[in-house]
Amino acid sequence: MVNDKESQKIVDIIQNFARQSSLFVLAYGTGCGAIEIPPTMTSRYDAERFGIRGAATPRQADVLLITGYLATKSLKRVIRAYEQMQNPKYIIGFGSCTINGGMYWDSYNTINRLDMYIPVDVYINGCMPRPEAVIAGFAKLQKLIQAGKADGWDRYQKNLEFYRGNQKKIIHNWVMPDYNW
Amino acid sequence: MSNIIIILAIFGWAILTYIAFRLNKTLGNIFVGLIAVALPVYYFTYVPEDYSFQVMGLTLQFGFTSFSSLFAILVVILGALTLLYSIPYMNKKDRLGWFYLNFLFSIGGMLGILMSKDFVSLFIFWEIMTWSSYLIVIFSGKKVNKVGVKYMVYSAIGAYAMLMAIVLINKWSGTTNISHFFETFADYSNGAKILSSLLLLTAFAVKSALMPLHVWAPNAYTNSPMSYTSLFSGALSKMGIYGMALVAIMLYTNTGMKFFGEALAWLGAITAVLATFWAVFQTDIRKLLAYSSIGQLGYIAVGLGIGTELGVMAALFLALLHGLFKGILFMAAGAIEYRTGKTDFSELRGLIWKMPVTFFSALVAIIALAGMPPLSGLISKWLIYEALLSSEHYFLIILIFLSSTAAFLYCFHFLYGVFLGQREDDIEDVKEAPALMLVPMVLMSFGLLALGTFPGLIFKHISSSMSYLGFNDVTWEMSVLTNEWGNKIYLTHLNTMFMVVFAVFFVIITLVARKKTRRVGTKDIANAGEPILAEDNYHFSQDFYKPFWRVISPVMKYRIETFYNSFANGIGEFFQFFRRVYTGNGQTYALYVVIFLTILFIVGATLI
Amino acid sequence: MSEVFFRTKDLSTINIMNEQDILNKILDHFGNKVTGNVKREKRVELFATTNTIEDVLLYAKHQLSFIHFTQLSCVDWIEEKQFELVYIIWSPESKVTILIKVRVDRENPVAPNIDYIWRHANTFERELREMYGVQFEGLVGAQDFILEDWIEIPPMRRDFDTAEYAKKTFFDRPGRENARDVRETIRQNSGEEIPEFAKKYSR
Amino acid sequence: MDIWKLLLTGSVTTVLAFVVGMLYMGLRRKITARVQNRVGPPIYQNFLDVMKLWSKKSSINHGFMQHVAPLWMIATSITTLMFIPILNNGSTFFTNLTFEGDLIMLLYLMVVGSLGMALGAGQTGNPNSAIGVTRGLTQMVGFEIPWVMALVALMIQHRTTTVAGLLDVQVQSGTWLMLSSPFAFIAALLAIPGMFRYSPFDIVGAPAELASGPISEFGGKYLGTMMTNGAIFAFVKLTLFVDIFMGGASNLGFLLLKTFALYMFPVLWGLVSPRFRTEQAVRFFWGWPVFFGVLGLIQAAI
Repeated sequence: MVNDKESQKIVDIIQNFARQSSLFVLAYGTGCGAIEIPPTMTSRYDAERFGIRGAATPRQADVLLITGYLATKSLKRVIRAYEQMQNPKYIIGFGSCTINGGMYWDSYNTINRLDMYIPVDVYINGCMPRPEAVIAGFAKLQKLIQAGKADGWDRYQKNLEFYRGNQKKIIHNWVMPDYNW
Repeated sequence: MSNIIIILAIFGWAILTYIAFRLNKTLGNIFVGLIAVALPVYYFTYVPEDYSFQVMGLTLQFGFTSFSSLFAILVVILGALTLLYSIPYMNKKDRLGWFYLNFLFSIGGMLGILMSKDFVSLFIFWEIMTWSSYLIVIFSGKKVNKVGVKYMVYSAIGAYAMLMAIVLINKWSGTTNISHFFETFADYSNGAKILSSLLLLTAFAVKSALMPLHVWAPNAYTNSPMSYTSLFSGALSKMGIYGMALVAIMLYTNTGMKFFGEALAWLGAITAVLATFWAVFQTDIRKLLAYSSIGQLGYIAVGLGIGTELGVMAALFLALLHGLFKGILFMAAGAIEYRTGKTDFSELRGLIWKMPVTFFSALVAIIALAGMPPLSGLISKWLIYEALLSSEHYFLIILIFLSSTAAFLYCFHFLYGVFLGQREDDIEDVKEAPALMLVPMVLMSFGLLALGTFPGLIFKHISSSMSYLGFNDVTWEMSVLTNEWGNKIYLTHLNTMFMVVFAVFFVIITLVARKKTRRVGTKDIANAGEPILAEDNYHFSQDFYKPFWRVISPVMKYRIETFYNSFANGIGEFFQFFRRVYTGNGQTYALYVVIFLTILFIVGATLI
Repeated sequence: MSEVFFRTKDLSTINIMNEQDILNKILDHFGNKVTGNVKREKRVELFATTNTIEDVLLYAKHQLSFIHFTQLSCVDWIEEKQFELVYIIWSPESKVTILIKVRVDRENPVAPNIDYIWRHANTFERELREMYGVQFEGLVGAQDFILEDWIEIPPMRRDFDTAEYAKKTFFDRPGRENARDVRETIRQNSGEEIPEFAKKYSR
Repeated sequence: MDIWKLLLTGSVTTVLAFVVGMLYMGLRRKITARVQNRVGPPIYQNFLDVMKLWSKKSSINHGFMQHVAPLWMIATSITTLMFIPILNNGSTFFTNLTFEGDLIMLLYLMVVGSLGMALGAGQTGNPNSAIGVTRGLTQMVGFEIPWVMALVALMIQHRTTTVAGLLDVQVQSGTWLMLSSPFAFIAALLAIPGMFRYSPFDIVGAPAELASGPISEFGGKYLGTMMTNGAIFAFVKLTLFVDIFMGGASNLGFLLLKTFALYMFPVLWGLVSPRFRTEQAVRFFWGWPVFFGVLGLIQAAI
């Protein structure tokens, strides 16, 4: 049944619809942008009406939301959390720091471009982005998922060498278990 | 004649085994293996026949009754399996001849108790059983003062109580025949009734570790080798149940002394609750299982105490079942101890794929212990509850339910603490136990599985043995349970349903998604992104049920041991005071003589 | 350090002292080993050496009731080839802050460990060890404190070029190679005007 | 027993339980959102969640017990469902295996899933899971006592141990048992939030403290199975309670009405309650609920 191309397409549409309308978010809130998450989730902006809700552990989560700057030390934890999530999984980079380093562009312990280390599906610009922008980012992600274009997990799998090389450039003492997706 | 021969043969074989072990270890092991096979074969093929002889004016009679042969089945099966299990388990120890001598003597003693038809031979075999078990409890040579003396003191209390009862019965009825005593019991005066039955009950309650006479049990179960503890907890303690059943049913229920039966039931329920609570907080596998044994024996006492048909049926069923599942659990504990040398929860973890057969046997036993479908524990629990419900014991059932719910706590603790959780590196070279240790466990697990759906296999024996206790026409069906109000459960439907649904979902989730699933180790956990290094271990083993302890600690403060200790101290103080009389000074003694003479003079003068 | 310093003085007998009194007491006690001056109100500055710093701190803590260790920080005097450790202590009695400055050699920076006087000094010392490479004799604590897997020279030293390091290690987004406003760069590259509403945010 | 009829009615009942349970949970999310002045997700949101979890492309498995734990749970729920009468009008369609079991068996059947869950959580090696399990089991010791007290009172009073028997009592007398045995009803009602593990008894899977406790290592199809199980089991508990205390229902409309009314109790209580610590929860259950349970027993004895 699933070998048939047409029926696979229909299954994909249904599955993608389910994926886009139920997003469990693991908020990696070490950056200052984490303060924008509570208003996004609570009564003022209420992200839950789009099926967005928090997840407690990476195992249950679909979206890894990285809120703000990432020190080299916390990049290691982000990679670990991302690799523990289960396919398909998406990453939203949140705030200028994840895009180009932001105000920490020349700092010795803050990375500049997040997408060189893990595949980012959607960036939300701003320092810090307001909850409306966050919800707009999620809406963009949902559109990408529905179109089947949010394939960061696939890219990561295929270009693991590239990402590992960049990661190991910063993390010299690599003690993490192997990635098994 | 053949009855007494089996016991004499066991005793004789025990001595032969002892000699064989002095000669050669392998020869001794062959002797043990032979008797382990021969015992059940002989027991299930011979034709029972009564035998009696006279010695010193006493008539000693032997022969299985339909009631005692029920327990004999348990003793024979469990005895044979534990003997088999012992061969590899004890292989590395010294003084094996002495161990097996006592082992076989306790088996012979138990069979002797079951076939004694008079009190004198019962007492003799009881003492043989007690002494041989005592010698095994102190076999390891450790904690003899603490454990051995405690066991001996409580056994002595039981033995003296029994001896006193026998002397009284002989004086009142002129004979020591057991069935004669039961038949003429109704003619005794009230005081004689109460005194003799209470004395007998005390004797039996000590062996079955009923509160408040349980103090010896946890340490004795822990201190003896695990292969023997399986028999100790599984079969030897059932001798107490055997006697208690006789006393509770033949004396209390059948003669209208219901009050004592009720008291026994309440004692059993309190035993069950408190022992379960203590089991929850143990940090040693053997201790946990020991307290759990005490709790389960409490259930049996409840069933016997209320004395209705269902209650007795439940008690007898649970008595047999407890032999099976506690046998497995102590054997599993022994296997773990054999392979790792550790029995403490803080040192054990993650053995599931190192010892899979042990784990699945223990899982089956735990499910049976907790009373969950589809295994046989549900049947015993169901029968007890229905018995309590139909005899309208409102609060007893709550206590029993509290105890069996709290039992889930220690069940999980046992399985998690030993088999699950994060694996530690120092158990990497642990192997599964030897085959001869696994065979008994697996056989008994299959027994539990079979009884879970077809309890009629045992009900057949139970109903015939209950006719001896005065319950005629006990109805039973192969896999349908019926309570006194006519409500039924169909075990075949229940278990088939459960297993079919389980199998269907198992196939779905395993096959449909098999390519998606990745196996990872227990150290690959969601830990806030922090990778767990090889030397780290996040196994949860300390203060396992701390919140529960905070709830029930007000009750747990009062321990009966404290009372016994203060009692012993008080006696010591008392005699210390009297010791001061002997000052060692001649003048004081002279003064005593003068005072004594003066008193004598005054008393004599007033009397004259 | 002598035994007498370990006896804490009864606080009730201490008179509230002013800055000059404190300075005089310390200078009297240590003679020419310590110099110092009153910088301004409630602020005293002392200059000590690695040999005397423990005695000064102990004396101030136990005799003058400077029981609060505020901070230990470091200044990189690269021109003089020296590090300046600044110990900041404060007294709740007199409400005076003392800054004790100790110079150590930049090539071989070694200072005494003072975490037996104040336990929390351990944290500052580990930070300085990591950020400046100052070694404290007998300091106990994991080597990786804030930085993980650091293999360069300590990053807070002035000869460490953080921008160059960042350029070398991390990946620049095109248009954000320097401190210029990104919008300026975008406008330059694409010729687009900054929208009216965004102008007030531009530098 | 006709096996094909059982298969048909059994699957229909299971699907019904799944759909109703899911919608109730969706309604709970909606009501929670409205109380917090939010719009909330659509009430079919839980279906989407389960669909998404089942369409995950990978899943992580720490060992055999984790693999079987969700199956163990769902097998328990469905088996339990088969033994509970859905309607009280004697229609043979929803009968399933109702007359082949009784309440004591159901009580034990309903905790089998907890043990499976506990073992699965233990297998994952996550300490949070094991801590959650010990809390859950401790809490279970708490709420089972008043619940059993209520059931014992009813069973002895009406001399039957089956759910169908208790239903018959109510149909024949025309009075609901919640009216004729009010104390037992109150005791059982107070135990209900503990069974659902809703606030204030939600320390077992508290996301902030334990990273969702026992299920913290379960994702993908395992979590999907667990959510399915949760929906079915919620329906099981509600229907059982309605059957025992509220006279059952003669058609599905009444069943939905009564179960929903009952379901609102733990939901609304949970909305306004902060979280109990484990020992506080047990002390709560052994306080007033047990007091009412004792009153119920006394009423049954008289």
